[in-house]
Amino acid sequence: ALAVNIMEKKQEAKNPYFRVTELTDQTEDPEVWGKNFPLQYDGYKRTVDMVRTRFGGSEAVPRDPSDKDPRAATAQSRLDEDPRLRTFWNGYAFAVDFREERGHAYMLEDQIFTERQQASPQPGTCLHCHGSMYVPYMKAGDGDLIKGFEKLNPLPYAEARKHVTHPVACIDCHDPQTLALRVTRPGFLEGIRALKASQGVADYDVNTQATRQEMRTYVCGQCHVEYYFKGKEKRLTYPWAKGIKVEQILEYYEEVGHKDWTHKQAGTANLKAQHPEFELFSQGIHARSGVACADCHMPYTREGAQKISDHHVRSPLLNINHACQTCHRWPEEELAARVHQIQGRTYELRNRGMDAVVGLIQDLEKAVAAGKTDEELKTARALHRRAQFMVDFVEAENSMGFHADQEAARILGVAVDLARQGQLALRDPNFQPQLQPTNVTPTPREVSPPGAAEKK
Amino acid sequence: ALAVNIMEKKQEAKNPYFRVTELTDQTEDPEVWGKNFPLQYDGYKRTVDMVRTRFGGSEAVPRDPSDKDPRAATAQSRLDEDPRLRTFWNGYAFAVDFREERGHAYMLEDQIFTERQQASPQPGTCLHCHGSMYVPYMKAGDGDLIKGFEKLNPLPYAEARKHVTHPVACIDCHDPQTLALRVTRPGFLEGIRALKASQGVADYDVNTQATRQEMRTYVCGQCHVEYYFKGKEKRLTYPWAKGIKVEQILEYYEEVGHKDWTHKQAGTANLKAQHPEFELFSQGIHARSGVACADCHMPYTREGAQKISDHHVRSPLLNINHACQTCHRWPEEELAARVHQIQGRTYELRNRGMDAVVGLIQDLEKAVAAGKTDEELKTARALHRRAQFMVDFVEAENSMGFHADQEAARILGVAVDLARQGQLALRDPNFQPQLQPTNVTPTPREVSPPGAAEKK
Amino acid sequence: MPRLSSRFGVISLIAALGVGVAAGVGGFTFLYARGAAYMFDDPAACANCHVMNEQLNNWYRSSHHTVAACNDCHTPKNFFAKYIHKARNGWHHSVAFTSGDFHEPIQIGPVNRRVTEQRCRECHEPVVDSIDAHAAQQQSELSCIRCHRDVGHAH
Ligand code: HEC
Ligand code: HEC
Ligand code: HEC
Ligand code: HEC
Ligand code: HEC
Ligand code: HEC
Ligand code: HEC
Ligand code: HEC
Ligand code: HEC
Ligand code: HEC
Ligand code: HEC
Ligand code: HEC
Ligand code: HEC
Ligand code: HEC
Ligand SMILES: [Ca+2]
Ligand SMILES: [Ca+2]
Repeated sequence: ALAVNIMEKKQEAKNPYFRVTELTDQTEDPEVWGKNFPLQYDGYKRTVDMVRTRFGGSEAVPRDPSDKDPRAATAQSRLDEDPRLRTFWNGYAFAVDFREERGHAYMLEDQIFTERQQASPQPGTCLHCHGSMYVPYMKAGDGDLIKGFEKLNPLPYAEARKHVTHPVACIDCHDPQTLALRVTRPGFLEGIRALKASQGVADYDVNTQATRQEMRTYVCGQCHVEYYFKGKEKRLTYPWAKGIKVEQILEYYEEVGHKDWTHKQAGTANLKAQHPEFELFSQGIHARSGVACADCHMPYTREGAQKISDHHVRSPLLNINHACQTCHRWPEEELAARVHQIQGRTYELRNRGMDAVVGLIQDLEKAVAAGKTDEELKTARALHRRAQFMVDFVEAENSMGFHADQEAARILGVAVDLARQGQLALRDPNFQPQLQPTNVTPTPREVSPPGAAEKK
Repeated sequence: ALAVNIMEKKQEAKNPYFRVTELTDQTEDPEVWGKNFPLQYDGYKRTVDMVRTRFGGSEAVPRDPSDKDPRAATAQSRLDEDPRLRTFWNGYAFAVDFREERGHAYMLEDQIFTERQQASPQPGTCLHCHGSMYVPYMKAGDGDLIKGFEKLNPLPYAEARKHVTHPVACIDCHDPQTLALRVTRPGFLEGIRALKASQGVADYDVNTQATRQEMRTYVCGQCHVEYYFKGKEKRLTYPWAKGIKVEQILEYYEEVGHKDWTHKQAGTANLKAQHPEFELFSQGIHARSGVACADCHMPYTREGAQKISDHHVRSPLLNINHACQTCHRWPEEELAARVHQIQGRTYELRNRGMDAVVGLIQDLEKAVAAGKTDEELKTARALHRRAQFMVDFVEAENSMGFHADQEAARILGVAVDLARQGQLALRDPNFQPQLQPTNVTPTPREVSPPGAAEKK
Repeated sequence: MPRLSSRFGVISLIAALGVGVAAGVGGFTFLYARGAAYMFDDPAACANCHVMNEQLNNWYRSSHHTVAACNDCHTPKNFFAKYIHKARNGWHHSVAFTSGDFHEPIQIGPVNRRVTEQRCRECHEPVVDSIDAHAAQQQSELSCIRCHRDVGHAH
């Protein structure tokens, strides 16, 4: 039924409109697009709204604008909300400034003015997900997107940003002629190709091979993903060559031997997870059911006779009837309560994970102070690197577990286990840590239920 | 063809059944009921089938019948499937004999012949959930159900079982006149009353106040629940006076100071969890959506022109089209794969929990051998008692997490944390265990989404 | 769906023979006798309102489109009650439609849900008698829609 429902929605997106102005592949300014599509443009502009939900949305915290940072307000500081985070990321820019994320309208300024920029110099690569990059990349690459991407990545941030004028805009997700969705981000074009290759699909080209429903997720996957900068070219890379489950991403990082920074107290070569919405969501029941990001974050809304996609991209909890009730007939309070129950459970485990990792960090600090050698700390640090990335994977993901509730709880459960084992290893050299649990498979003579073939 | 078909349907349908015999409140024998309801009776008899699924159903293991135990086959031993269980329950009857459960037809004989009966003498109370007890209780109590219950509980098992002739039968779930569902089990009548009282509903009488849909779950809740025997009267009691979440049940047991046995190696005053299907299921999304046990385990099935409840109570994975597909339009393979994915995640955490608790047990054994005092072991044992009960809660629950997937993962995550902390406490007297995580509540100035009022 | 329409042919044939009446099963008699009556309850009439289009489109794809039109599920069987109810709905819908002030997505209200549940039972009495017979004694009856929400159309 719900599958049908999604099909239904697809039909509706076909809307008649007047072409007041001609849109070309160089038309960057959303206001110009807005002449043809005023309704979508109005929604797009409303992403400046700041309303908070229990774990999402954002809260406007007023500040005195300065020339160094002219912003009159920012979102609340997550570091102040949870001081443990300063220990968690000690030695890395995130321990200096990390805020709740807010609407798309702010993406460029928030990146320019975050104190993380002062904490350590950032490359042009950063802009890939914080600006309207299609035209800048094309220009820099003389019509070759990837070339432009490669050209801007290594530039110092201040240099690169001169090329950028808008936050994500219409042209970053749409073909100006057909308005069809398109992926314009090299990071995703290459990332999804690597992922499909790992699943046995060679030379995947997302813009020609993805279904429309998939595109309704992929345009978001352009940016809402875990990433790292590869080599001195600072090439933006999504670590998906072995798959997008957290263990597969870890395996990838082990193989390429990547680290984001060395933890100041623990001396561990650590990894920082960043907004893996696409990755975690892919493990959830909604993804499995063919539901797309846009179904909940850009639901169809009736504007007079036509239904349009709400371009006010935001927390679905601020728009439950459109975001959820098309598929779930429960009352709004009930749907909100379901989300809060899921988030509450995730939050408890997230806090346990945070305590365990912070505990391990303090133990490692003591051990270092006590003059333990790197060799002696090897095991504990290996467990720390792994546990911290797993806690961070759910912490950095922005739905507080909703996108894949059981998977989020599983990840945190494993992380707590590893962190506590790290603490044990420090106190007892004879302790044998177990990365993997003893797995007793049910006796082989299993009669599988009708077509129980496991789907991965 | 269809025309004829419809004709037939109509004739048969004219009158769903003839009352060939009169059923009274003393009619215990299901075969007699079967004269009026042959279709339901046929299904009921099919609970002798033994087919296994990955984590459920049951596997027939042939054995040589003896006079001590005339069974020609039993379900597979869970102790052989996972030897860690022998350590887990060391010193308790469950470490001697614990098998996968099978169909209702076997409930009486499996209870009579389990080696747990030899391991330690059992009271008449056991029969509450393994036989057709309505008539025996009424007789023993001269027409007073509760009196009869109180009379049979304290008897030695061998004594009490003389009163019992059938496994659960029609009369245990149905009113013989109206066929309406009814709860006949004192344990549940009192348990649900205590639970409702804890929610502010006084003197709840399930048989007059529950909706029909609730009854479709409550008749199963009569037996598929956690329980203990209270006092020397061995009164069957469901530990729900503070609620049915695992933490609330633990709180109850702490308050009444109950223990099931003292762990042989660890010396811990332990609790044994038993089939808390009703409790765990109640925390899941299906219960929250008003789905009842009977919806999946006794789905409607078409018999000629009539629709009847499939009285072949079994794993829904053996009957996916009826059990799931009216509500979920996904292919059978996909539905089975979803269950397996949920069960697989639960199983990984269940194994981590098992490893952690078994590890703690071995550490405690060493500590005892090393002459540590009970005072020194207090903390570690408190953590052991709690962690083991939580792992057991999911282990003993029979859906391998499906009934409430995220809650099952949360419980196991917490259990691993506590067990590992117990191991830390043993190695480091200065280690400060944390029962509860540091809970940083999001800043108060939260704007709740429309009607986000938490529902409990 | 040619298969279904042919079924419909058969059904109306039986209707002509009046077998339905002979069998004396209210729900089906009503159904069979109605072949022609569909014209009077043209679903298109409902879809005069674009906001009903989604249901109409889905109804065409539903298992019921050959056997039940909108009003078979959304108005009481009884002749007068039916038209009173239609009037009520019609009025309510028109007001809502023109004022444009109604909850979206559109959701069935308690009154109409009860009507619909009743209609299921009327047509399927033979099939559900057995599961419903003993329900009279229960203070609340079983909801068909809980499991068969989409028989008329997806939502
Ligand atoms: C089934 C509905 C649904 C789908 C599909 C979905 N989300 Fe979400 N998303 C939510 C909910 C609910 C939240 C929690 C919002 C809150 O806590 O206020 C959320 C939170 C978020 C947040 C944080 C929002 C905030 O207000 O801080 C981001 C970012 C996000 N999702 C991105 C995505 C992306 C990217 C995808 C696709 C890969 C996606 N979502 C798919 C329902 C959904
Ligand atoms: C070009 C990169 C990019 C693309 C494409 C993108 N996002 Fe974002 N998104 C961001 C950034 C950056 C932020 C944070 C902005 C800030 O905090 O200043 C953000 C914030 C959000 C938020 C948080 C809003 C809030 O109130 O907290 C949601 C929800 C969200 N995005 C959903 C989506 C969805 C759904 C899509 C696809 C339809 C999408 N995003 C596409 C980069 C992107
Ligand atoms: C792969 C896409 C991507 C890249 C590359 C990226 N960001 Fe972001 N950024 C996002 C998304 C998505 C969000 C919103 C979700 C979140 O905050 O977790 C975000 C949020 C932010 C925010 C607002 C929330 C916060 O953390 O305070 C800042 C500031 C920011 N990014 C700075 C940077 C800087 C500096 C870089 C380069 C080092 C960078 N971003 C690179 C996608 C990206
Ligand atoms: C972050 C990605 C993103 C951005 C930026 C974006 N859109 Fe969209 N847009 C979407 C998605 C997703 C859909 C749904 C497309 C579908 O269902 O195939 C959509 C649909 C549309 C449609 C089709 C009708 C509808 O509403 O479904 C129009 C027209 C449109 N967008 C115009 C615009 C305009 C104008 C802008 C700039 C002001 C813009 N979009 C910016 C993601 C985006
Ligand atoms: C396009 C359809 C669609 C939309 C929109 C949608 N859902 Fe779902 N939802 C589903 C499907 C499909 C399932 C899986 C169960 C099933 O197959 O019926 C599901 C399952 C769920 C579950 C149970 C799974 C779990 O994680 O416990 C919850 C809770 C839920 N949805 C809440 C929401 C909320 C809240 C929103 C809006 C923010 C939402 N859904 C939006 C289709 C949708
Ligand atoms: C939404 C469907 C659904 C509902 C409702 C449901 N169950 Fe289950 N149940 C399952 C599934 C699926 C399994 C896993 C079966 C398997 O692994 O073979 C299961 C397993 C079980 C098992 C073990 C079965 C076996 O074959 O070993 C028992 C016992 C059980 N459930 C009892 C209950 C009780 C009691 C209730 C109500 C309190 C209930 N169930 C509600 C779907 C359901
Ligand atoms: C009188 C107590 C009692 C009642 C009432 C009861 N059960 Fe059971 N059930 C049992 C016992 C005992 C077993 C295990 C029998 C054995 O292993 O010998 C069992 C086994 C099962 C199994 C496992 C079958 C298998 O193949 O592994 C399922 C499923 C089940 N019950 C579901 C239900 C449902 C659903 C209901 C309500 C409609 C219900 N039970 C009512 C006592 C009861
Ligand atoms: C509150 C209800 C209840 C009580 C009291 C009860 N049982 Fe059970 N028993 C069940 C249910 C339900 C099952 C099936 C689910 C399971 O095995 O986890 C079961 C399964 C069993 C089984 C088959 C599986 C196994 O464990 O090997 C045996 C044997 C058994 N019980 C023995 C006993 C004995 C002995 C007692 C008394 C000490 C007892 N039962 C008391 C409800 C009960
Ligand atoms: C473990 C509990 C249980 C036992 C034992 C049981 N039933 Fe049922 N029975 C149910 C449930 C649950 C329903 C569904 C009732 C409802 O929906 O109101 C039902 C429904 C029925 C109905 C109504 C029609 C239908 O199929 O839905 C009849 C008749 C019936 N049972 C006869 C019997 C007979 C005869 C026996 C003994 C051979 C029996 N039952 C044993 C639980 C049980
Ligand atoms: C009477 C209706 C009904 C039946 C029968 C039913 N479900 Fe569900 N199921 C639901 C509802 C309602 C939800 C919650 C999502 C929503 O609101 O749509 C759900 C959610 C789910 C989910 C997502 C939640 C999660 O835990 O991830 C899965 C998976 C699922 N069902 C599988 C099954 C399987 C397998 C069966 C059969 C054994 C089954 N269901 C039987 C109604 C039902
Ligand atoms: C076979 C029965 C049946 C037929 C025929 C039917 N419906 Fe429905 N309709 C239902 C049911 C059942 C619901 C309630 C679903 C729920 O509980 O959410 C419903 C709900 C609705 C709703 C409320 C919104 C929604 O989708 O839930 C509208 C509007 C509606 N129907 C219009 C129509 C129209 C117009 C037609 C004819 C094209 C039609 N119905 C034909 C059974 C039917
Ligand atoms: C004048 C335009 C219009 C026509 C014609 C119309 N509807 Fe509606 N209908 C609406 C609107 C607007 C709503 C939403 C009303 C609300 O939710 O308050 C609605 C709601 C409904 C609902 C669900 C709301 C409820 O009260 O239960 C049903 C069912 C329904 N219509 C069925 C029908 C049927 C059947 C017909 C044809 C006999 C029909 N409609 C003709 C405009 C119309
Ligand atoms: C006007 C009479 C009528 C009404 C009203 C009606 N039905 Fe039916 N229904 C039928 C007929 C005739 C069939 C057989 C159709 C066929 O065989 O294709 C049928 C088939 C079905 C089927 C089997 C096919 C399927 O979709 O799975 C179900 C289930 C069903 N109906 C449920 C319902 C429910 C629930 C309602 C109320 C929401 C309802 N019906 C309302 C006449 C009706
Ligand atoms: C708990 C879920 C549930 C409820 C409630 C329910 N049904 Fe069903 N129904 C089913 C299932 C499962 C089948 C499929 C039986 C089969 O195919 O053997 C079915 C089949 C049917 C059929 C089709 C029989 C055929 O194959 O032609 C009709 C008609 C029907 N139901 C009508 C109803 C009506 C009317 C109600 C309300 C009185 C109702 N149902 C309530 C689950 C349910
Ligand atoms: Ca936010
Ligand atoms: Ca079993």
